[in-house]
Amino acid sequence: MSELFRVEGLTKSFGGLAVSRNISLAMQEGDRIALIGPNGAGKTTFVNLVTGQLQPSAGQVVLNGEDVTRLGAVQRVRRGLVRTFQVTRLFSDMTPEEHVTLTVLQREGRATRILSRFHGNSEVAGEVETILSTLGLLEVARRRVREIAYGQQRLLEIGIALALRPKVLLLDEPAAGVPSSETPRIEHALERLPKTLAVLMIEHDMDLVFRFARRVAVLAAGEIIFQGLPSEVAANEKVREAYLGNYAHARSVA
Amino acid sequence: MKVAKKILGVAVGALLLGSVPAMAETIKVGIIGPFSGPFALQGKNFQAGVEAYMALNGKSVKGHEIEVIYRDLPAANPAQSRALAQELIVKDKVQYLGGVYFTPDAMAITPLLKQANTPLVIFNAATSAIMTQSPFVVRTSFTTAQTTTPLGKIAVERGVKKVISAVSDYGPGVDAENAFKKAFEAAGGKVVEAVRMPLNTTDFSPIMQRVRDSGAEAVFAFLPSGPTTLGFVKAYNETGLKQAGIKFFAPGDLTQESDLPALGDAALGLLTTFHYSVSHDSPENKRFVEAATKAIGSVEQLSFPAVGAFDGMHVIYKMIEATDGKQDAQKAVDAVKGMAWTSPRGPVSIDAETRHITENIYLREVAKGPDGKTYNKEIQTFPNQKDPGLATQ
Amino acid sequence: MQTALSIAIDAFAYGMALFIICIGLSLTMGLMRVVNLAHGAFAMIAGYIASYAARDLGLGYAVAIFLAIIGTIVISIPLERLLYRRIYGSPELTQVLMTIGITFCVIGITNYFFGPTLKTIPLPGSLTQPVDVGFRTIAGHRLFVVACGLVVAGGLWFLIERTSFGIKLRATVDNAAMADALGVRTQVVYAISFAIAIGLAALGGVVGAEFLPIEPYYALRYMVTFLVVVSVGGAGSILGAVVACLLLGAVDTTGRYLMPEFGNFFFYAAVIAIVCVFPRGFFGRAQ
Amino acid sequence: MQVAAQTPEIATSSSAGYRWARDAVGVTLILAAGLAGYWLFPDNLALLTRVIAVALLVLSIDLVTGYGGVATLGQAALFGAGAYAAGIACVNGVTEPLTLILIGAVAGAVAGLFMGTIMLRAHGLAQLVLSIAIVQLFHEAANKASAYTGGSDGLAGLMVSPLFGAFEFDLWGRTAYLFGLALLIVVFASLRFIVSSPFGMLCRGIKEDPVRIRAMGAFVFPVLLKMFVISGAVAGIGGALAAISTQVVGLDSVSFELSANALVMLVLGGLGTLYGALVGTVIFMGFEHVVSAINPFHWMTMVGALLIGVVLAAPGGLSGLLDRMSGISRRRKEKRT
Repeated sequence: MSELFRVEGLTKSFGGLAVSRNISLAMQEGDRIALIGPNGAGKTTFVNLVTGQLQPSAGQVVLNGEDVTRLGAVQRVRRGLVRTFQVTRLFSDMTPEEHVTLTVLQREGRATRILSRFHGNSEVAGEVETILSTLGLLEVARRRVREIAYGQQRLLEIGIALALRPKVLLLDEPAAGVPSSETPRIEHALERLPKTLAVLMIEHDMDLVFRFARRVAVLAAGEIIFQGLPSEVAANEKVREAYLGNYAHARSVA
Repeated sequence: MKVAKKILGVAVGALLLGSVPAMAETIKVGIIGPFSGPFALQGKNFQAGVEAYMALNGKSVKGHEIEVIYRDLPAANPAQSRALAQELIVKDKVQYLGGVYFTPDAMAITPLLKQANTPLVIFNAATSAIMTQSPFVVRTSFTTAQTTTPLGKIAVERGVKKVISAVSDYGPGVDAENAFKKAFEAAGGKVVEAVRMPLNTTDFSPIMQRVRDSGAEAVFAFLPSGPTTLGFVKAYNETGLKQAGIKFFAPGDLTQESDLPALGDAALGLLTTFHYSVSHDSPENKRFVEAATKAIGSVEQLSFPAVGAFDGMHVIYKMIEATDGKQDAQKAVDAVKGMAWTSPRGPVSIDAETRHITENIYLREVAKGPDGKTYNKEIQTFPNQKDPGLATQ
Repeated sequence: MQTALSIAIDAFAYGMALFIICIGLSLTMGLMRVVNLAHGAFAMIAGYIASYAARDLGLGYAVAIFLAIIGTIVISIPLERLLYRRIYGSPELTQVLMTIGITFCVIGITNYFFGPTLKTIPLPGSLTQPVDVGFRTIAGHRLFVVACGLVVAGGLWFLIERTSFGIKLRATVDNAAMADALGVRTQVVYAISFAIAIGLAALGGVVGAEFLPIEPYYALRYMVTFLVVVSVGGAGSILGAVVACLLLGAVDTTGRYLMPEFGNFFFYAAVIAIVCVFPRGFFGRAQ
Repeated sequence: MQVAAQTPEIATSSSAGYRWARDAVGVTLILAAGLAGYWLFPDNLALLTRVIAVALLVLSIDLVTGYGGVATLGQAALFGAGAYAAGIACVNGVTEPLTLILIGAVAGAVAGLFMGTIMLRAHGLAQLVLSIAIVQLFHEAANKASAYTGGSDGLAGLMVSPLFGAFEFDLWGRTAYLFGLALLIVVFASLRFIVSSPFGMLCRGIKEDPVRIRAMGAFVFPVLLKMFVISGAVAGIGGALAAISTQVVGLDSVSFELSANALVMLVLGGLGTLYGALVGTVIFMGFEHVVSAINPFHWMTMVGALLIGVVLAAPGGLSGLLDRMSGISRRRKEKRT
């Protein structure tokens, strides 16, 4: 399989404080990588760097063979590098249907059109319906977002991302804040992501990680300290150190 | 379309017929002025002038009751001005329009007059050009050029050769600058520098610095009455220009009586030319001041717009008398052309050609009265001044 | 050279006068997050009280200032209770609507009771005398304004940075719910801050009356100036307000000296330039 | 709900139809109200025409503020640009009213482009201050260029030819009013169309969360700039209408005061619906007119009290109040089906 996406030596410091250090990572078509790490390891910063919300101090981001490091967030999205947000960023007065319709129209370059109507646009309605039904959101398609359950809002985040037909998808804690009763629906949605899509998921829920990911990368203090198969993670010394270090030290001091 | 137009025509005709009053009906006069907002004081003076006139001369002419309707136009706003005038004419059926403080507001009303068959008597708005807009306009106030022009000669007579002019950067300010420059240079002086200050200037010390640096022997100033005047005069004193012997000439707007208490001693010795001083010594003025004070509440608030309104009402009364209550703008205006009378400000007349008032201009000096209050003391009279702006056209 | 120095002194005095009038608004907008367009109305109320006390009652200038501040705060208390409390945390435009409404009311009421004339606050003799500073004279009250400005800036800095009230205030501003949980009586903190801001407005109105004369339309006439100065400085920042006032005072004064007919162009062009470079004002807090 | 899940397309079109019908009813209501105004207040047509001109200005603010999330206290710059452009054209011999409106729209759009380019560099309070600075600069420029604009004396002597060569702009102001009403209807219908286009939806999104919009792959700046240009055209039409109906253009048409008043009217009526803009304008100006006629000296207190009262009773603006009521009834209806 061809390499779709690669970051190399990605580094970001705020003042003197390095929050991402020399991160390198590559993804192929259909990849399913989980990026895990303790709180404050710099996971969201990493996503912001990759998607262009932040400019790196050093290193580069390559998408489909093109260096996109100097491109803005919007340009990267248009090239197929799409993210979701850890805390949902949705338009509280719009419906899921409107969200997805807007996204599809935008993808097709029709979102800035003045001389067509937004609602009742039959050309995109089919696609919108497909996306919503894949995610099980059809029944709330016409409700305002602020009136639907948080789990459904998380699904809509994914739906918006899918509507952009991404090549690489960065999921920032897709299950964060969702009550455990609703987690299966999210998991279900994740399973049904397009096969060719390269997905990088940040997640805390290890069960989800192990079921979803074919590879795992561990980020600690801004550095990738491990990349490999899920089954190897638990056994890795560095990872144990990163997660359990404090306790280990505590024991040795005592 | 044609039918619609015909119906419209009939409706218009009916409306016109309807608005011609029968004998001894109430005649309405619409007064537009700034009764609220930043110029509320001037509007109040309109009202005082009108009420004083009606108190002294009765509320009816030849048996026609006169009713005054006030409409508020807080700041220059031609669109609102037109709307108010239109409503007064069409809805309230006034036969005469009066008042108007700002030039653009008058400009917005003039196109209506012919069709409305209504004369407009301007109590204030002081730009020459208004009079040429419509033959149905009569003005009883002054123009800036009219009050300013005598200053040129006065300055030279007082031994001043070099003057710096400092005016607010708007229509009347520019008029004043031009009028003064023309008169002063004709008399042999020289305006060494002409400064135009933005209207919203609050701190005038940089301007005073410029006055000082210009090497002029006197400053000619024009600012709209109110807070800016206060700041300007204070800065003139505080920056030591007064002590340095730099003279101060201005049209009377700057030392209008209602601002004098606020100016206090700072204003002492300022020389201004104007058509009216509240202190003018004549029996007519005494009666006027008494009546107007009653209307406005306190003599301290009384100032020049009141006399413009007072004489404006006089003109309107004469018009009503001449037309005997019939709505006939041409006849009304013709009746007051060339008319002369003794106003509280002194002898005045309406110029038959320009329909603008001919009046005395007085040189006044701000002095302290026996009661310790400052007032404009008339020290020289320039009789029968016409508006030079209109005369040259 | 002499002229330049002279202009500099004028600019400094004008800047300090702006500061003293605007700093109260900066606090309300920056710390309490209320766009209080009625700020000028309170300054004007204070001016009327001081004018009444000094001119009509013949009380001293210092007494008049004191009475004006106390009086204005007393008048503001019911307004805070009944009206302002409803708009803490409301969208800015709602606050604009409310405070413009208050301003209209105050203007109308003032006009009704006190008439539309200018009101002066007689200065004591010592402040009316021009003071000779070597190469020129400067009005005594200008020096007084400068002194007041410095005292206010220093006092506020001390209050906010060095006292326990300041700590509570900053905590409340950053996170009201958290401060509440920690036992800070946020309602009281807000009320006191509001009173301080009003008191500053009052002081500014009275002391600055020589620059911005007191009349009913005061609140609307200078509203733009207040808003511009506060935003350029960065709402809530004392240092920012000082810098903005001095800088804008300097631009204004120099502009009016060099090219008076383009004075406003200079001023607003400077504002546009500054805002484009410092979108949050000089020392604005992140929003 | 089952039904909806099976045949979403029918539902979609019916929803679109519902929106269409709602807008059609809205526009018809405005037309009816406008005509009612014509018959009920035949003597106040100049005032009503002024209301329409200002309503266009308020609508234009709603576009950038209510839909784009950019608060402005300088919209009169665009209104004034339209008014002066139409005025100057008229004085120089272009007297056909529709052409003048077009000139006003173009001038407003150009001014909008300029204003947007500057304002969109900043956010929040700084943005508001930029808008103030710009309108003050426009005001100053209009004052300075008195050779063209008449300065503070106003640009007088606009002789507009009869509309379609037949209807004079006369004292009674019938032509001006009906012309204005027609313009308002056309502009309003177009704006309803625009805000319910994908572009309008995108703007609403930007107002709520520009970061999300960027993450959808859409640029924010050009979209808002486009909105500014449209808004400028609308404001310019309002200005041109004011110029035509008044036959004078004054400096007040590029003033901060007009901008601030218009924003107050918008907030009073409610943001982001376009209907609110109309409601706010009519209520504010109507109220002002009535109280200032009753007491020309102290009416300001009453207007102030109105504003305070509205904030206390309906913080979301008057149309928000209406919306809440209609929302309740709509939800009830939805429950029934």
